[in-house]
Amino acid sequence: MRNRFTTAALDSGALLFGTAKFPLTRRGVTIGGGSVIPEINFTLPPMDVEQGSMEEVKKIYLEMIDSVCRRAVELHQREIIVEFELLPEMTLNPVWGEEITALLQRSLEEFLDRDGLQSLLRITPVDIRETSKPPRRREGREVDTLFDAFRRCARAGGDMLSIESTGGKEVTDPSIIAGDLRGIIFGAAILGSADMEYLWEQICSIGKETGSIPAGDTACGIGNTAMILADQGYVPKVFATVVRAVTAVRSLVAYEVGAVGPGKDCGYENAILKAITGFPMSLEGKSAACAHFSAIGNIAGAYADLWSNESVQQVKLLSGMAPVVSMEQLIYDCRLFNAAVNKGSAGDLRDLLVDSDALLDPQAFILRPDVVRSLAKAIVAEREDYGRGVRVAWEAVRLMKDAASHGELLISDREGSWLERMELELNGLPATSMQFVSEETERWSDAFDCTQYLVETHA
Amino acid sequence: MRNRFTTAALDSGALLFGTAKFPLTRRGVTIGGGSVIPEINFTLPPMDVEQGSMEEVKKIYLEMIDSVCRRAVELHQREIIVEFELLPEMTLNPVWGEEITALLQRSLEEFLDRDGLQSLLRITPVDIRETSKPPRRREGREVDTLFDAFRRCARAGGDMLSIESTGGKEVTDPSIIAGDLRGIIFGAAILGSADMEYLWEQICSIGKETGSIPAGDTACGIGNTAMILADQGYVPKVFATVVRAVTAVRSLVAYEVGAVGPGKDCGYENAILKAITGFPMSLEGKSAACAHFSAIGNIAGAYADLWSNESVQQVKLLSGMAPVVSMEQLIYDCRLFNAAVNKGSAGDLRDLLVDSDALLDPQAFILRPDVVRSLAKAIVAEREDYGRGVRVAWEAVRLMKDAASHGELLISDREGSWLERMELELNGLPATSMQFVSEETERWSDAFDCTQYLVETHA
Amino acid sequence: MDLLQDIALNVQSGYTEKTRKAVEQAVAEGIPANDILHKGLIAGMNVVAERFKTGQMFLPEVLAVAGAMKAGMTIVRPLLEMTNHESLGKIVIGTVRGDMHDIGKNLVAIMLQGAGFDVVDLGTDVRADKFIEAVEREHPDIIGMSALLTTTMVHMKGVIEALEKKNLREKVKVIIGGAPISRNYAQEIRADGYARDAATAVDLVRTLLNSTRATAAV
Amino acid sequence: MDLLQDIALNVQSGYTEKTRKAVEQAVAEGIPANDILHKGLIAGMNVVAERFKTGQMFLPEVLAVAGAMKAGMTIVRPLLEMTNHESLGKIVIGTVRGDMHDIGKNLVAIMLQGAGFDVVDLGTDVRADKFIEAVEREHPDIIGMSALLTTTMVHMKGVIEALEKKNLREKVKVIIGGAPISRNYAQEIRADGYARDAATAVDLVRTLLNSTRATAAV
Ligand SMILES: [Zn+2]
Ligand SMILES: [Zn+2]
Ligand SMILES: [Zn+2]
Repeated sequence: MRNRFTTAALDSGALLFGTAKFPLTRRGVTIGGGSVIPEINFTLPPMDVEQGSMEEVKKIYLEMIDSVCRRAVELHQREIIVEFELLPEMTLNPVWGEEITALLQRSLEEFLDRDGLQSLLRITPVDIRETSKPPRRREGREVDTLFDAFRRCARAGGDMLSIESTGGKEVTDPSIIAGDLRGIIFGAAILGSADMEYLWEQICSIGKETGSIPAGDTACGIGNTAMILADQGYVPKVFATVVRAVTAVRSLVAYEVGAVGPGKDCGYENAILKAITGFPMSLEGKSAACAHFSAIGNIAGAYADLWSNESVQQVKLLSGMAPVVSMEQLIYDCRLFNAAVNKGSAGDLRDLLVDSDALLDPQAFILRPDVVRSLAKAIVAEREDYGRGVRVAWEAVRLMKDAASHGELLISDREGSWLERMELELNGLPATSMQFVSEETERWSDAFDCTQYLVETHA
Repeated sequence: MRNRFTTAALDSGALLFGTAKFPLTRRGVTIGGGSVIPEINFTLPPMDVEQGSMEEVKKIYLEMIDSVCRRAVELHQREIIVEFELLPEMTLNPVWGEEITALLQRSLEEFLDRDGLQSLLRITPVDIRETSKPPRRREGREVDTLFDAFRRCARAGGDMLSIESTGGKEVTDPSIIAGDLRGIIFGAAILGSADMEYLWEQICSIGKETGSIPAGDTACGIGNTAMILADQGYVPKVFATVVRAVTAVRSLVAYEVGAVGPGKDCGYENAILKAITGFPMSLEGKSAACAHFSAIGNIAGAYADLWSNESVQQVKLLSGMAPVVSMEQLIYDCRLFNAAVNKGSAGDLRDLLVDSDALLDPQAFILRPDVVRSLAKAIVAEREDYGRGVRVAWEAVRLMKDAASHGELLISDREGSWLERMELELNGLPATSMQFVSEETERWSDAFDCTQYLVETHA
Repeated sequence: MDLLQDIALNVQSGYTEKTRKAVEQAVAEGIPANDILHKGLIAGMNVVAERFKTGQMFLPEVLAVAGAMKAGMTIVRPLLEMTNHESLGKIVIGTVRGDMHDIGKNLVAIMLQGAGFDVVDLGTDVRADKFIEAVEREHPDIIGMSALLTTTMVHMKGVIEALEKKNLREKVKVIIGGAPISRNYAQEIRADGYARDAATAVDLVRTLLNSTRATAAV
Repeated sequence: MDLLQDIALNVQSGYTEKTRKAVEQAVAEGIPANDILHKGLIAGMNVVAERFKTGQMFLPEVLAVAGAMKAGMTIVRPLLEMTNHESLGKIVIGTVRGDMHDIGKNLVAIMLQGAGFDVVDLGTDVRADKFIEAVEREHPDIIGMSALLTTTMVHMKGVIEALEKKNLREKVKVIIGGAPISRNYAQEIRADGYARDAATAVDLVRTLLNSTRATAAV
């Protein structure tokens, strides 16, 4: 049952790190209640994950959780969030995912008992529905296995349930490469939203069944793919920026069917989602440079209730293992956020973070609080996903053009011409969702299996 | 010729990042003139450095300099500092150091011409005088080779000359392990200062001869050794803190014989030295966690004119090579510093950085601006190195006791009893430098060769 | 040779129809197919590849160019076969076992095709035996493997070992890429080369096809 | 056994004089040297090692304890040799070629000596042949190598290869440590163990002396 947001929770309120309109409390940890908490994620070094290596795999996870918690205690950190992102093998074999979840949670409980370190564990299975070609998203062994993984990990101690689901990727992948905004709106706002609705109703019901929190999803496979390609100069940054804005339509659906946050770290659309939903969000920036480079290293922090390193392998640096390095960096970042909160100057620090990046890159620019608010309003002004996608894309293009002409955003001429190109493309879109969906379903018929989405053309 | 500071340059002024009383300009880059500039350092992955691998070594340095500069350009960074820390082999074979310096400077010039990226290159030979046992610090092949390395690297394009010299380490190493404050004062304030005076007169004259800037030295081998051991729980943090305070006496000598900054990154005594000398300083904190963990991740930033990653190997992380990760993190940190400067709120951000860390660890506490000022004054109140060492140690102990009793510094009872122990030890010290030096020279006669220091007992 | 320049310029601009017409005209005028290919189509594509590599063009623009190139190739290719022309080179590519990541590999395929190479794309989650089969079937000059996960990159080594076991290793060069891959790793598993992105993969392929086997990197 | 407990407590407290006297008294009372060693001195030292490992003691305090331990050992050791007692174990340690870093290695030496092992310290910048000579001369149970630089850690492998060449590899276990070293690297170069710090090095040595050769880590 999807309850569509029709107003933005924070339309006149503050968009600020550490504070959400609807904070969330579990086992003594409050997220979004006035402080920013580090969210650490780590993964295996290059190695095979199979039955024969499971003992070694578990040993490494134990080393990683133990070392990051130890460092947190040494640095007097009182609360941490740990994300366990299941690798494909651990989702395809849910018992492995379950066993590692249990091992991590056991370790966290030991640190709570011995050192008073409070913590929550987020578990994030991987969207293995892509394993079949074309992906079967609503039926079949992969779908069953995916939900089995959620259920097992929730029962084994996963406090929060998340996923980076990939609905619509069959269409968005080629659309990103081709700079095809029409395809992005179809793949993300139409197919992505339809898939999110199905998927998150299931995850929310697993949450009810197990007592775990249905947290949130990220359009990583769409928004971050475009962002990384833009960063490498493959696609225009203004295009990646519009892609990001459109993904907010699709990621919002999780909260419309029952998720309550914290949204997952790598979704920069979380800024917009925080403005709409009032739920706490995880974000990542400069201290996630170990996982990906970006143009939003500081400004992303403006909205963080959790502050994440995205992911880092267990490899050795000069000081120690890389996950411990991440833990330390996140803790210092959070200390600074929280020092500002305690001094009543969080808004000032937020403005510095914003001023750091907003001028230099369109992907940073759309994280400016005033821009975020405009984009949030554009989305909730429409009920249908198509209308939302088109309107938020329009708004993103308009705001960038406007800012560029006032010297508030630096873009090259080449980028500027893409703003024109996208405007033309948006002008040429059909008036109704029904028409758009039927045209695009036809256009992409080779690329995806429409029975796996069951898109409704009337909202 | 040593001109002793008798007043602190900044005794009533602001101790603040980005701004030094005496900024320094070279080739269009101004350090300490109102902005913080990233200083990047990188080193080889595990490999042999020998004639047969020099081609590969150079290839890696070229990859590293190219990739970090490229990222800086992509992030619109206009100025960077690069530190080339010579490995022992490259100092022992100065031609290798010279060739790599030339290669780096050539690359920097290309980026200046093509992309407008301004830069300066700091070269830091390693103190190979330790190669002989006991170290010959004033004579012999190693000494000649060291100065040859400086001269060659300066001529090959080294803009700034630095070293982490190790004078007195024969005594400070065992003294740190034994928690022997008397030995620390002898090794650092007496032997260290005597060695600094000799060494930096040479480096300054090489600077005159070549046109390179004699920048500064760090007591890494003393202060950071104690810090790391304290961080691992081997020695008390309050002891490591007093060690740090005493090292300021020794590192100051470089500036008393002609160095003009920027002080080298890993010396946290730089905060005190900036207060005394008014010269710009490099510092490192959370974004140097790749090189060493610390308790001063934010507060160190309060004094940074350059902001450094200390060092990182060329290893692969998920996003890319580790030096590029460091470059990106430093740039975002600097953007935040500079956004505050531009908004006129640098002092507020400085206070947040200070508040982040100062309460939690004595090593962070002594970087509080008011404490830094007191320690700076304690040093310049005395002319003799012995008096300086004793007085600054006293002052550090006194300030920590005082802060602990007022709830401004959290320390354990075990740490607290070491404050008492150090007080007792300081109380038992002889009245005159002459007596102290003769007692300690006797006590450490097996450990070091006093002809290599020629300590003057009368200042 | 105004007509060949014309072809090159039309390719560069991504004009599919104009390219087709110019190529048809060149054929009609009796210009050797080999010249049309090298001095026309490929010359144009080379300019684009260079512009793309130096950050002056976006991929969507290159895709349009690749379309024009393809239109021209469709006409020229049969003539080349008649004149017994050798292919520029054939590359079999795929993402290794357990890895579903597509887009990086697809970019490489697009860039290589655009540069005039024959590309056989085995898709994602490709097991070692599938690579072997493809080598036996397609006789490629090069196989390219991609991985985005630290836990799948290890399968690259397996493919190389399988090639060795089948005595195919000397017959084909192996290049690898993907987020967790480094030049070091390529050396470690004795691959012939590593490219850090799709743009440089084309250079790497060119270098390898002109050189004896040695670990190359671009 | 009140006197043995007394010895243990004096060692724990780092009381050199009291330890010496208590040990002398125990010898005079005819308590077997082996008991004085194990139930007195080492029992006390074990408590200290555990406290240090769990962060309840600082190294300077442990040093005082090591002094007391040494005072007791000086008296007991000759008696042990008379009763044909085996050493707890002998360890040769050094920092590898090109590396001047001393303090980490010294800490390990101190901790091992404190725990009752014989330690031969070869110093810093130790070349492979010096390690070989020491193995042939000292017949240690274990050699420990330390490196603080990424460019010197590679020499650890050279030492292991030199041991293999001299057919000494089976006669001695090899442990490594230092900032750039990881468990992985120990496995890679086929060392027998890796310790992340001086405190855990003692556990590693104990484990290895009680086990067959296998890569251990603490
Ligand atoms: Zn992600
Ligand atoms: Zn240092
Ligand atoms: Zn450094």
